[in-house]
Amino acid sequence: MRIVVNGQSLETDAATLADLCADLGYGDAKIGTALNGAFVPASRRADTRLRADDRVEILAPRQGG
Amino acid sequence: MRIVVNGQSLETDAATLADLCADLGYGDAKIGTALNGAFVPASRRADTRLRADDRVEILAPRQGG
Amino acid sequence: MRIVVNGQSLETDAATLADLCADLGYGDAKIGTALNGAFVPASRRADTRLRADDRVEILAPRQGG
Amino acid sequence: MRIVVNGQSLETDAATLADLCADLGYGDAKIGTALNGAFVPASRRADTRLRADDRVEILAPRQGG
Amino acid sequence: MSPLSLYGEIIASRLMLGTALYPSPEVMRQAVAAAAAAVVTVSLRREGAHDRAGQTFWTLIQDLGVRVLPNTAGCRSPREAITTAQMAREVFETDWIKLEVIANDDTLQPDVFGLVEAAQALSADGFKVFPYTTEDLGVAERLLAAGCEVLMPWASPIGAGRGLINPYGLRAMRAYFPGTPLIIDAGLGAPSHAAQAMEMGYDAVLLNTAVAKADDPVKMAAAFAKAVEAGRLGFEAGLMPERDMAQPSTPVAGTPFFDLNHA
Amino acid sequence: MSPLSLYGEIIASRLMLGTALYPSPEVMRQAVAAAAAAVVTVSLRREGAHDRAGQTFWTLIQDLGVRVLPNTAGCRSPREAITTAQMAREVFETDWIKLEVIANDDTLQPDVFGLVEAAQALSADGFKVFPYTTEDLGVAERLLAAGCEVLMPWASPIGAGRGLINPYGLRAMRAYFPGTPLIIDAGLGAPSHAAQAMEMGYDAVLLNTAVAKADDPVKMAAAFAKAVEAGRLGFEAGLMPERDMAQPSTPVAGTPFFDLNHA
Amino acid sequence: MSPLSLYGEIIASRLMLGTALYPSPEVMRQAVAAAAAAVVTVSLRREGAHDRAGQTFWTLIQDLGVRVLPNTAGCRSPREAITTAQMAREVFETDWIKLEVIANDDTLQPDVFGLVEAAQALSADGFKVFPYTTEDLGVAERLLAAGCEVLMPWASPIGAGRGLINPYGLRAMRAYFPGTPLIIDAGLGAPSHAAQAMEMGYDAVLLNTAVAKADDPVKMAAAFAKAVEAGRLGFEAGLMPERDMAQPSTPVAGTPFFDLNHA
Amino acid sequence: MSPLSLYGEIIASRLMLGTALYPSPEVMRQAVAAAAAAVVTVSLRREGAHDRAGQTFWTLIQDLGVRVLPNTAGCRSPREAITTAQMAREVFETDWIKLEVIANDDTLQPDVFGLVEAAQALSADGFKVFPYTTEDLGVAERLLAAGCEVLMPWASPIGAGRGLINPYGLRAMRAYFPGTPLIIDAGLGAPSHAAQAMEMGYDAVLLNTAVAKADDPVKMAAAFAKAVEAGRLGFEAGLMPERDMAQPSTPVAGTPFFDLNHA
Repeated sequence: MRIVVNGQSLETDAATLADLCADLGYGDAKIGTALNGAFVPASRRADTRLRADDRVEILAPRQGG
Repeated sequence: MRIVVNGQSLETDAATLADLCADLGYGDAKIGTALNGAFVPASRRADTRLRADDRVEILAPRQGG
Repeated sequence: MRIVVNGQSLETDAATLADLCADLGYGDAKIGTALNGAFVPASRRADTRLRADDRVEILAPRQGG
Repeated sequence: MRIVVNGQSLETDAATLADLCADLGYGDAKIGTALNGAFVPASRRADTRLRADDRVEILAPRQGG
Repeated sequence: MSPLSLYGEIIASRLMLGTALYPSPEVMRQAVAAAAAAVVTVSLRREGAHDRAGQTFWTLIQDLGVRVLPNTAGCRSPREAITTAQMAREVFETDWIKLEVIANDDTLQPDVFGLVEAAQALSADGFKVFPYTTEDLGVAERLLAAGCEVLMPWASPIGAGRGLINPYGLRAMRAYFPGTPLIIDAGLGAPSHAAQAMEMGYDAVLLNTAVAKADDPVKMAAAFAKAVEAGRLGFEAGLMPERDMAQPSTPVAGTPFFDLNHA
Repeated sequence: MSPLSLYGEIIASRLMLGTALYPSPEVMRQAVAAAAAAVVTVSLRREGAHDRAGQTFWTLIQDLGVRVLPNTAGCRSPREAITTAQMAREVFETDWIKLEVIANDDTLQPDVFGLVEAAQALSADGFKVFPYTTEDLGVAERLLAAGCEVLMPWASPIGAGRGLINPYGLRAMRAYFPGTPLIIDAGLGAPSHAAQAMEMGYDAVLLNTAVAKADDPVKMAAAFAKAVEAGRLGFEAGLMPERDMAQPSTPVAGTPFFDLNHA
Repeated sequence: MSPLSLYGEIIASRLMLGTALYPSPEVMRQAVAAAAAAVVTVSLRREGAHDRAGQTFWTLIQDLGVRVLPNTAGCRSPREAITTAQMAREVFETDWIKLEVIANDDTLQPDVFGLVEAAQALSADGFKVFPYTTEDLGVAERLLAAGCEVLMPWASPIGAGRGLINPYGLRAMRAYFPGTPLIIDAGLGAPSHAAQAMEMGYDAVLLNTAVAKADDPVKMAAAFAKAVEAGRLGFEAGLMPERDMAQPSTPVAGTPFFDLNHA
Repeated sequence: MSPLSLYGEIIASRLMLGTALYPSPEVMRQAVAAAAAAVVTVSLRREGAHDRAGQTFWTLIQDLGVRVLPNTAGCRSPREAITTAQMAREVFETDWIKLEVIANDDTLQPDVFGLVEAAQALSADGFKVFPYTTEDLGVAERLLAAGCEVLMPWASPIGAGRGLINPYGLRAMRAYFPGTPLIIDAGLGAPSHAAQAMEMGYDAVLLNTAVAKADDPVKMAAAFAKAVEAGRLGFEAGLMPERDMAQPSTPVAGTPFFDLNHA
């Protein structure tokens, strides 16, 4: 199915948000995740199922003012 | 019954807001009325019944900035 | 002899400032004159003699702020 | 004779500015002197003669901004 | 000067005047005349049964022959402001309302939350709302979305007379809303303040204390009238840009050079 | 408005205008009319023998029917300024002279030493000197001692259009010389600047660039005329004092209290 | 200097620093050290799968040994800000959040409606909210009511470097909330701006661009550190009142009088 | 920070302090220490024969271990100032002199004519003159021509504490004399004023009242010391330019977009 990750459309087989992060290679990177505008804690990624057209944000620390 | 008119407590027999205005002597003065915080148009004063503890405001034109 | 008029060097035969103004064609123009940095009133131009290297200013009304 | 010292009129027998300072008791105080508006260096006090109506200033260090 | 249009109505003067604080009704009347104001602000206050003060004041105002803009001065909540506005519409027979919802007594500044809420309700109820607001652009956008077609930002707190305390913010507001009538309301203390606001492109000014509390209110009204015209004309005429350095006005070409060494 | 008297002469307008930098002589003529200026400044510049530019300009000025105030713009030394003033007196047939002795090109600010020296010489020679000076009080005292009966402090550098860059200093100057006619000369950029100067009690303003370089000089001249009147009237009417806190204009007494809990 | 307490925690420095816009991470590191900042702001941004930029930055920040204050920069709605805050809490392991809800791109000013809504939600969710707000007192009261124990009003728009564009308003805010920690956030351009804010009694300042975009950011960080201390000490030491007139510092008593006529 | 050189001497601190108006000599001593001042100003006043106040004060000053800069405070004429300077040179054993020739009591501003005359005489007599002057560029040029190698323009009148009342003029002065040591003397009231002067590139500041009349002079001295360093470092570090519009500090790239309609 096609979903949107960080604004980029992509094809994925991942069933859950945890699978997606693993498939994309984030591994143990320090990231935060959101699905369709709502925060998904790391502890909930494994039971957060993905659906076609879902919009995922994967964010990491950056400079800020 | 006792009601409050313009912040002053008074005893009245008036059944309606129109009666009250007449009893108090406003006659044809250029006034606006409110009952318990809500505007009462002149056309509705005659069928606006008063109850004990009602709070009436009777206002007139004044200087403003 | 050579003199300088309004910053321009020129050759003249004029004996006096009045002659100079006439020779140059100022005629009855509304002007003021100075010789070597000093004011020369119109009434004194005729008896103000010129010498080589003299510096003459001939000024007229202009816009000012 | 009468002279004025620091704005106060006084009677003195001192012949010189040095005598005056000594008579008044300035001793070795850290002072500067002026006579009639002109500075008199310490080295010149002994040969600076006083005259009636002289005006002497004797100044010392003070706070300043 | 170009005409001013507010809620589709052409207003003949860019100076609006309050009617309070004058030494006497007669001085007020003369001040309104001297200001050539086309709009004056009024309020509603409690009327004793036998005062007839309201009627007397109203007659005076009607004789001025100007438009009235009732205010909701003193209201602290949307509910109070809405009720006051409804009463004013009936009494003054106008759907124009200068909407004030006040946040605190120290600054008398707008409570922008209450203001937007009341503006929404009143606009929906058919009022033509003139909201007394700040230079906050986000608040201004919500007021426009609520139906306001005019905004009235403050210059400084009511009665403070300090003039434009945040010219940068007011300049940004003017630039951000090029097509919306913007009226400076409150805080002007001197004619030059009014001229400055108009030069920045504000469409009109509304004031009261600076005129009413002048030593000579009538003369001060005339002063502000001229200042508003001056500022508007200046805006329309296009101000020269500020420069960092001096630049001669008198022509430099043809400057005489008096050679003093030669003399 | 009270009349202005300079060197014993009543001057009908408190706005004086320069004649330079306009897009055309006709625009200048209209601007002077729109400003209702009673005094205009002019200069002397080198004239080619066959130009007759001077004559043309002079005719134009005479047709304005206003007083001329010749300047010594561009002069760097007392000697230059004195010679220029003497020539101007003959050419323009007036003993009025706007005395400029310039210190440097960056700021075109007065050389106060040269200024006082020239003012002394010219006053002694019968001139009525209008010295272009700064807000320096000590210099001002020397100019008065030299015979000047009018002072013309700058607001900001000539042509900079920045308005009153040192209002504190100019306020001090006004307070220090309550009886001397003080005219703000140079640096005004907007009508509000002129109004501000007049509100502070300055007697008149003289400007050129702000009008001549406006997009519409004639309209800007009218703007400044109104601003000067506005400021003067404001001064005469007595400005309200600034306050730190807000103060209601609409009466507080009689404010309704809508008891919402009760409703 | 007295210590600063925010949400019950003693913070060792009254200067907080942003981490963006530096020429290099190393310069940023040195600037934070030179500023002796105890709190730095950070953000969350999209991370590509193989960048590991976030990890690198995070390691750098952790090595600084300072507290982090994550922001919600770029958020336009309460919903976005709330989600970002929740992600930041997990990633940065802190319940502190600098809450920004932006109204528009021109001024990046707070959308005060969205701000209050988000502050309520986040406070209810256990966050310690540092709201980026304006000098609006009514908005400030709602933020406090929402649970905020610190307020962060702007000085001027983010990145504008104009300093305190509305000192009157900021002074009123300080006076109105004497017991609330108030931190100036955004718009400071020069050390003197920081000193001015601290002299007015503000508890701390937060800045970024003025340091990061200086020619020498490390030196500028030191400059701001000293300015903040200077301003705070000045506030604690009690500033002299301004006077209208001069007053000699050197004693007048004992001034010599050199009688020159006599000489 | 780069070192300051005055008349060929390296001065270890850019803050100079007056010694007058303190609650006690001990507080003065501590304030000088807290300021880390390397130069203090002193005066000469009439001494009664048996006072020995001068000796006591002088011992106190010598114990400070700093350079003294005697002033000619209170002098109204070149003659008085010259005599005072000569006495000071002998008493304080220094050829440094802070030259004040005062024009009037209201503003205590320099009499620029007397100042230049005295500066010429004293420079010719071997003094190293520190003239207390205004921001007038023409006067400054004459002071330099007279032999002064340092200029000390005022910020505002002595003791007024108003800070830089003419920042435009002071900025022009700094630009006009890029190579001359310029010290702001008089009128600073708050540490931020000192920082502002230093950021503009002024080489040092001299003050007295703002420290001596603070509630806590010693703490205020420390505040000014830090402010002067802050301003100098800021100047050396290169201030960011002011901008008209906001500009984000937090990176825009990578900003998440939470599609709320989709949610």
